[in-house]
Amino acid sequence: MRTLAKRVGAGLAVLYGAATLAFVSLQLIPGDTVSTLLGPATTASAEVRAQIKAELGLDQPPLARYLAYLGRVVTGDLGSSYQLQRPVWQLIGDQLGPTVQLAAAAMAAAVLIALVSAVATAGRRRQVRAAATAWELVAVSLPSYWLGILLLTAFSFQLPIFPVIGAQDLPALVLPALTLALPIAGVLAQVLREGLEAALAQPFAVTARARGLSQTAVRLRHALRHAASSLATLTGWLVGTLLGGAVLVETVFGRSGIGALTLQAVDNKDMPVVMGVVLLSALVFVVISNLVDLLYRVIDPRVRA
Amino acid sequence: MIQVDGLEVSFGAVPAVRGVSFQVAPGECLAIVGESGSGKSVTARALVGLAGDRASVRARAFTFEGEDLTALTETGWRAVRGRRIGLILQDALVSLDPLRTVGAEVAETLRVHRVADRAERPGRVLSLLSEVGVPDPGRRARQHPHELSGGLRQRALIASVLAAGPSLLVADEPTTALDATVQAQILDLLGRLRDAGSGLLLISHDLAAVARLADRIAVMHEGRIVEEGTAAEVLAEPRHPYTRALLAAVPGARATAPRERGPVQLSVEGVFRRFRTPDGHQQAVDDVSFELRAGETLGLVGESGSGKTTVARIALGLLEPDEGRVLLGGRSWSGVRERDRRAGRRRIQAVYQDPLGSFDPRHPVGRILGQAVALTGLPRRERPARVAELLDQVGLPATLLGRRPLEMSGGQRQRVAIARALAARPDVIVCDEPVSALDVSIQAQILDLLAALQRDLGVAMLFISHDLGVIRHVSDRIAVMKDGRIVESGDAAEVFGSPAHPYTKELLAAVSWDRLPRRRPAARASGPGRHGHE
Amino acid sequence: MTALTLTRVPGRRWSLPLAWAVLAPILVAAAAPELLAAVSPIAIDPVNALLPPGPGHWFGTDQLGRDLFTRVVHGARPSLLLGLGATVLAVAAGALLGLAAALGGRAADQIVTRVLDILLSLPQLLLALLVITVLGGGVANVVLAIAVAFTPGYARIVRAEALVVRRSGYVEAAKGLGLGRPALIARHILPNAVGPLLVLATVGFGTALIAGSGLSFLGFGVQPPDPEWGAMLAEGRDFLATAWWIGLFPGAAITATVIAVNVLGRAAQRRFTRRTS
Amino acid sequence: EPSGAGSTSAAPVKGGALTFAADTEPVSFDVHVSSQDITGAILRNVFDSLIAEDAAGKFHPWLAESWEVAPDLKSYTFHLRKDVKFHDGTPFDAEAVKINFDRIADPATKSQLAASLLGPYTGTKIIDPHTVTVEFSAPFAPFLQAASTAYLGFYSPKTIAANAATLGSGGPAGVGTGPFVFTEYAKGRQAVFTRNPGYAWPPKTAVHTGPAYLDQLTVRFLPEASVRVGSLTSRQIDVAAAIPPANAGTIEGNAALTLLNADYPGGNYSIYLNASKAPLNDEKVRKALQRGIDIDTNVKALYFGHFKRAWSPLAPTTPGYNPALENSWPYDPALAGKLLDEAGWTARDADGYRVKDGERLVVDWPLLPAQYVRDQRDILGQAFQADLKKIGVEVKRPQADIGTYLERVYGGKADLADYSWSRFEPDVLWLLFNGASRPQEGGQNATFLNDPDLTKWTDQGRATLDEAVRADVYGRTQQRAVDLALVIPVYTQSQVLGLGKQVRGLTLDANAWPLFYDVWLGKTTQ
Ligand SMILES: Nc1ncnc2c1ncn2[C@@H]1O[C@H](COP(=O)(O)OP(=O)(O)OP(=O)(O)O)[C@@H](O)[C@H]1O
Ligand SMILES: Nc1ncnc2c1ncn2[C@@H]1O[C@H](COP(=O)(O)OP(=O)(O)OP(=O)(O)O)[C@@H](O)[C@H]1O
Ligand SMILES: [Mg+2]
Ligand SMILES: [Mg+2]
Repeated sequence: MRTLAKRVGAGLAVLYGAATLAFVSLQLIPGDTVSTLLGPATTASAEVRAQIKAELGLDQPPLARYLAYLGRVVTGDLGSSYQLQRPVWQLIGDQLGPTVQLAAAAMAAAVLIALVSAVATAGRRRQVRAAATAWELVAVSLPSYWLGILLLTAFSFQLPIFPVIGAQDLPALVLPALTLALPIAGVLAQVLREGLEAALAQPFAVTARARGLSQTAVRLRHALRHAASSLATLTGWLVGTLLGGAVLVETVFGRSGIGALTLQAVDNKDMPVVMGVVLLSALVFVVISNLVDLLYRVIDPRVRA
Repeated sequence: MIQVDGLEVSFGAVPAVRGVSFQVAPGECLAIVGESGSGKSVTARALVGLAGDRASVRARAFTFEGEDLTALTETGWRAVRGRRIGLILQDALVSLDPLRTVGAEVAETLRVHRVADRAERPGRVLSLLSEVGVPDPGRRARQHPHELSGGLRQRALIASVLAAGPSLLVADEPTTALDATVQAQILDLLGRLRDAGSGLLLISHDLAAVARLADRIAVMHEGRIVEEGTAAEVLAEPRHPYTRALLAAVPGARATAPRERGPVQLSVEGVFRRFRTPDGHQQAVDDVSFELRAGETLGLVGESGSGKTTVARIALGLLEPDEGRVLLGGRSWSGVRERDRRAGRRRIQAVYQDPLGSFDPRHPVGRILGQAVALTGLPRRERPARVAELLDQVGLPATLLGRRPLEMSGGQRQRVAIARALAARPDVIVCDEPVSALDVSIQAQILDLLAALQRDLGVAMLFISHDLGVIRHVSDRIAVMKDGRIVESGDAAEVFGSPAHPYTKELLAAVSWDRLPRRRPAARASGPGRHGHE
Repeated sequence: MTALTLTRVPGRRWSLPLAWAVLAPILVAAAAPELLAAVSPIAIDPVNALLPPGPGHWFGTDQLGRDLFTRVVHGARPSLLLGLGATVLAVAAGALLGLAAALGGRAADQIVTRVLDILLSLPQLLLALLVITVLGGGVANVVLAIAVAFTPGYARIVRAEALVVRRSGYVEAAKGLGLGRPALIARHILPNAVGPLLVLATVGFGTALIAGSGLSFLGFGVQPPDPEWGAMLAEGRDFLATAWWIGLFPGAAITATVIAVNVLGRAAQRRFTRRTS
Repeated sequence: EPSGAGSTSAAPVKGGALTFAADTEPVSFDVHVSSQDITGAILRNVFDSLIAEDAAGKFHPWLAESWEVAPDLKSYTFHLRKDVKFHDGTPFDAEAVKINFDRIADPATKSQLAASLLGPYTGTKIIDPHTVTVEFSAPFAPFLQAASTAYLGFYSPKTIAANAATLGSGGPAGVGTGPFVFTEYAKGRQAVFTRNPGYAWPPKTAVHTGPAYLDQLTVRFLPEASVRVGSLTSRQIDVAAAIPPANAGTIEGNAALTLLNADYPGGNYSIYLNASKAPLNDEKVRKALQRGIDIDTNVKALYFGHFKRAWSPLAPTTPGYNPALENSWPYDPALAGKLLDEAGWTARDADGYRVKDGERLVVDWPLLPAQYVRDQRDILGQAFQADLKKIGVEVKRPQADIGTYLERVYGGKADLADYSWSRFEPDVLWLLFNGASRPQEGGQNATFLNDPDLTKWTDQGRATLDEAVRADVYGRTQQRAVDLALVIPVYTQSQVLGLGKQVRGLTLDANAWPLFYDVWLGKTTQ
């Protein structure tokens, strides 16, 4: 119970910090905030500018604005997008689905690819490992937008297998998910293999084989669980990469989602939305890392002690 | 039952085992002894076809219960492993999968060899666990290895190895990581199994352990069996020089008579120390007092976790006691500010159990010793000479100056650690398990070195160990610790001769002194000036 | 840990020399681009625009007729500087924060870990975008943005490392010898806590290059005329169908550099762990 | 004349769905708020205007059957059609016009463009249910053109009452009178429109009458050019906007595809010279810059002939364009050098740049943050930089965030600024050169010069509907702006559309945006 309270407290602290960070960023934008919001190509009149200024509360002192902002955030009001004229939470809510779909598909694909690559090659001959390492390195060092464009060119434009168009159906999810998944799979496979090899090098793995277990059985029944727990430390990175990668992938494939929303908001200095996305990321991170922590406790009984 | 002839194992071009032959009969215990790296474990693993992926294994003959094992395929081996030959791995404490319950591990053997069907398994697991002497097996089976003490873990491991009823048991160092009392229990268990008709191949570097159980002893050295015979023969009449050296290295009682005592250098008075633990507090040190005079050695002995290291750290001024005080050379040593303590630090120095961990891994020997010398305030130009002198004192060649800790052997490292402690010309040296990580033969060299240095330099020494043999070898006086308290103390001879406290009695009973010959004084010739060659 | 090693990392006999062979010309290009390509990388020649690779223009030309080989060669320095600059900044800031947390007492640790928690809760790209939203694009800002994005990760590693080192036997041993706190930090804690980070940073270097390219793709990156690989690659995507060479060569340069540096970094990591554990 | 791709004799077929890929996505779908071209272009299908303008600049009836302009140009009276209904069934009437125009003018709407199209609007008077008078406080000639744009289109009063604040977020709330109904919007992905079956009030400029042919129109947002082109060549979409000139060849070479090229009207992409401060307050120096850039070669190289080089600040398709300027100021580095010599910039420094009184001839041309850069203008700028270096002028291109950029350029601290401004109306010249169009106050006159002639002429232009007068003053404005070297016109932006041959009847409106009302899908020619 106490640990639960502690966790919730820590999570709230992170959220508060993220909110503050977002607010401070807005304050740091140089130049006149309203002009910046409007961008270079506009004929907005002085009246309109004053209206925007008042609406964003920019005529108030920063501290008052900060407190008002926090007050609104606490009551669940993330404000309204200036550009899109909709409550931020509604915007985010609308865009969450496609991104979650993409991230989940990518995560599943990445884990699957990484598992196959790692389990099949851990502790094997040099050539086998070198080949696996090679593809992983290439996957990791290829900018993902390029990967996306290459995949599209190959499997949508040249060979019409996967459509770009029906962006929300399953076939159209394949390429974006793969684009997002491959670099992640590269990293996961490396970490998994290291974990597997470390586990296989442990005496208990030899003991298990001395009991009469086959090599494969040792990998699957014993080593994999150890390797999986080494993945737990990657949670933060994973969440970040999935969300960050979504920005690139959604742009390349013209998909809806938080990434596209973020990009548009950053492009247009739509700070309420940027702040909302920052808060959302922090929330997702806090929730997922706590879930993984719990899961980790299930996997590794030593942590429970 | 198992017959091995001309077993050779090599890793790439490096031979690890070079033509080993032996045999074990049912109900017989063959012990293989030898120093670290002599090829014992590789031999053991080769017996179940697990010498490693990169190992090439050859043998003139290799039969088990009449069957030729040289031509066995992987599938064939799987039927042998666990079912007919059981292997208890060297690293007992980490040989059970930490993520699975003990019961699952035992059940796995049953499952793999289809010894019992799913419904029968839980019952079999319990009976196996209780067979090997695990109390309350129902609860233990559901626990994970980390929730079990070392002894229980070792027993659970043995239960998992015994599950499919192998007729030959290969036990690789089954007791190394265990406390003396627990060691005795495990050895008893193995003895019972042998008596029940199993063949037992016992591997160890610990002659004391071997002496207790083995019918025959084979001595391995650099991949070869250099001597073999009945236990009595080998122990009493070692033929091979290496065997003799090995036996000579087993520490005996202190040869020199207690010396005249100097002034009190260190006194620890009514010290308490608690640590916070996840579930409350742990009283690590509970009202400990002792004093240490110039030129004498106080041996502090006790099982793991009894608070020995904590006492040492308090004495060294690295940890503040909750209560009580420490005086160094008559002056306050505890409860003072770190700044005031720094001047006195050179008077009390330490040699740690784990020399590797006590050196900055990036620093070469020259820098390690140079730093220690610099702290004594010696002018820069005189330092190299002093470093050379120190190296010579501990019997190391100057060529070692450029080596980093990882590039030296355990014995060499420990000598460097001693040299570092000597650099400040301290009045007191605290040795916290300085030899427990070392091979017996190297252990002897280090112990001799310490003794000689003490004799020459007249320092006071607080010597901590869980190994009674070692303690008995070096100490003038002995203090026995249990659960943070000193339960008994007195002159070494007294304590060993007529232990008063039940715990001390138990400790002493666990060690089979009598099966070992007395240590020959000849081995004491080593010491300062002799160059290490380990 | 034990002699019982069934599996061991196989020695990579050819990968190290290969990595160096790949890196050597790139380093030369970064140090003295004139040696490899004498023409100015921004000299335009519209008549010869979009020539495919061939004699005269080994990597072809871009839409303004600039020689791509020259641009890739001259792009080495800004690209490496971007990666290096971001990495150095991030490592320095990370080391500072991490050490402050680990050694600065409870309050400092609380504050720094809280701040790190917050920064770590945000995707790196979002952090970078936030910085760029505030500061705008351009090389310096991109470097800064990537550095900010990478700092929390590094800081956490340094903190964890420093906590381990602080409790290590050798620090206690040095204290027992009478070493003062500043000397302890300078001689033992700092080098041992930051050491592993330096190895990690080689890998981070490649990541920084890719991150820079991603920002260019999103339209926030380095702007011409500096021929920076990431920006060139991002530019080349529009020519995939018509002039593939515009994207291919800078892309290949990035990938080759990243892989080579990765290989070297891992080798260094292996050596480091071999030497210290 | 922008023309359709389907001038085959086959009779139009009803039905089918068409997908159009746009390169940008509207930030706001509220035509009254947004200042984006794309918003107007897409929503043209949903919103009708009072009147329609043809490619020649002539006005035709649309929702208004006829109209009268008061002689003082301060009020316009429109006689509305009586059969027009919004998608929600509400009739379109005078009340609706008033509600819409008042909404635009209300500062709370925060209109970024439409309000300026209404100029000095004071109110709308309802004469009878189908007659309105729109009134202004000053003569306002550009109103007719403004009234023909989608930005002054009409929302159903019902939806304004219910959804005023959320119209920007698109979707079915965007109820208009047009040939298509806004049925669905998935942000970041697409907007879907379906045929309005009751549509019977197309403008005179349209080819057919009655409902649109297409069942459904999907606008897919594909910001990546390579993806747009790839989707088109692989026939996953029917029409793609903004084909990069580099890829135009691929489409032309594809038998199943057609390329449609139409110049944008309005202000060309030009460089504006800040004549309010040294060194560009010297006309000779400005002229030297104008003649020292090899615009022809560079524009051709970068845009493969798909964008024409410009001679006037006004695009050729804009009414009032002055063709006399063409070829009147060719690339002449020698002349440029001479002009600079005359201006006293005779000495050269070690780097080859000109010096006067120990100071180098430097012009400051801030670079827009990358996300605002279009058409590789940054690269074109590099070419210009190289050209000017040849005549000894150093061009500095500092990079900064948008806030700093706006402060510098719109605060008059920079020497050069570059932008284009599309609009089918020569009144953009007012925005670009009138002394009152001060950038500090939302204007766009980055020359920072209040030239009495330019100001007078552009004021006159917006105060008359007399074609002759307008042609005269706008012609002179263009001439003088170029003569004074206040502007260096660079190129005319062009809409490069790629479409499958099955798409028939596609025309581009005066703003060079595709019109889908007349479009039908023929048999796919493979
Ligand atoms: N997998 C392996 N690859 C390479 N060399 C190995 C491997 N396993 C063991 N060796 C080497 O074989 C030799 C014998 O090792 P082994 O483990 O049998 O020694 P040991 O006698 O059991 O020593 P200890 O008492 O330390 O356990 C050593 O030099 C060791 O380094
Ligand atoms: N820093 C610490 N924090 C918490 N508990 C500690 C700490 N140091 C020691 N302890 C606990 O205090 C008890 C005594 O530990 P200590 O290290 O002194 O034992 P020891 O006799 O040296 O054992 P060993 O033979 O295993 O070295 C143990 O239970 C240990 O877990
Ligand atoms: Mg061994
Ligand atoms: Mg201890």
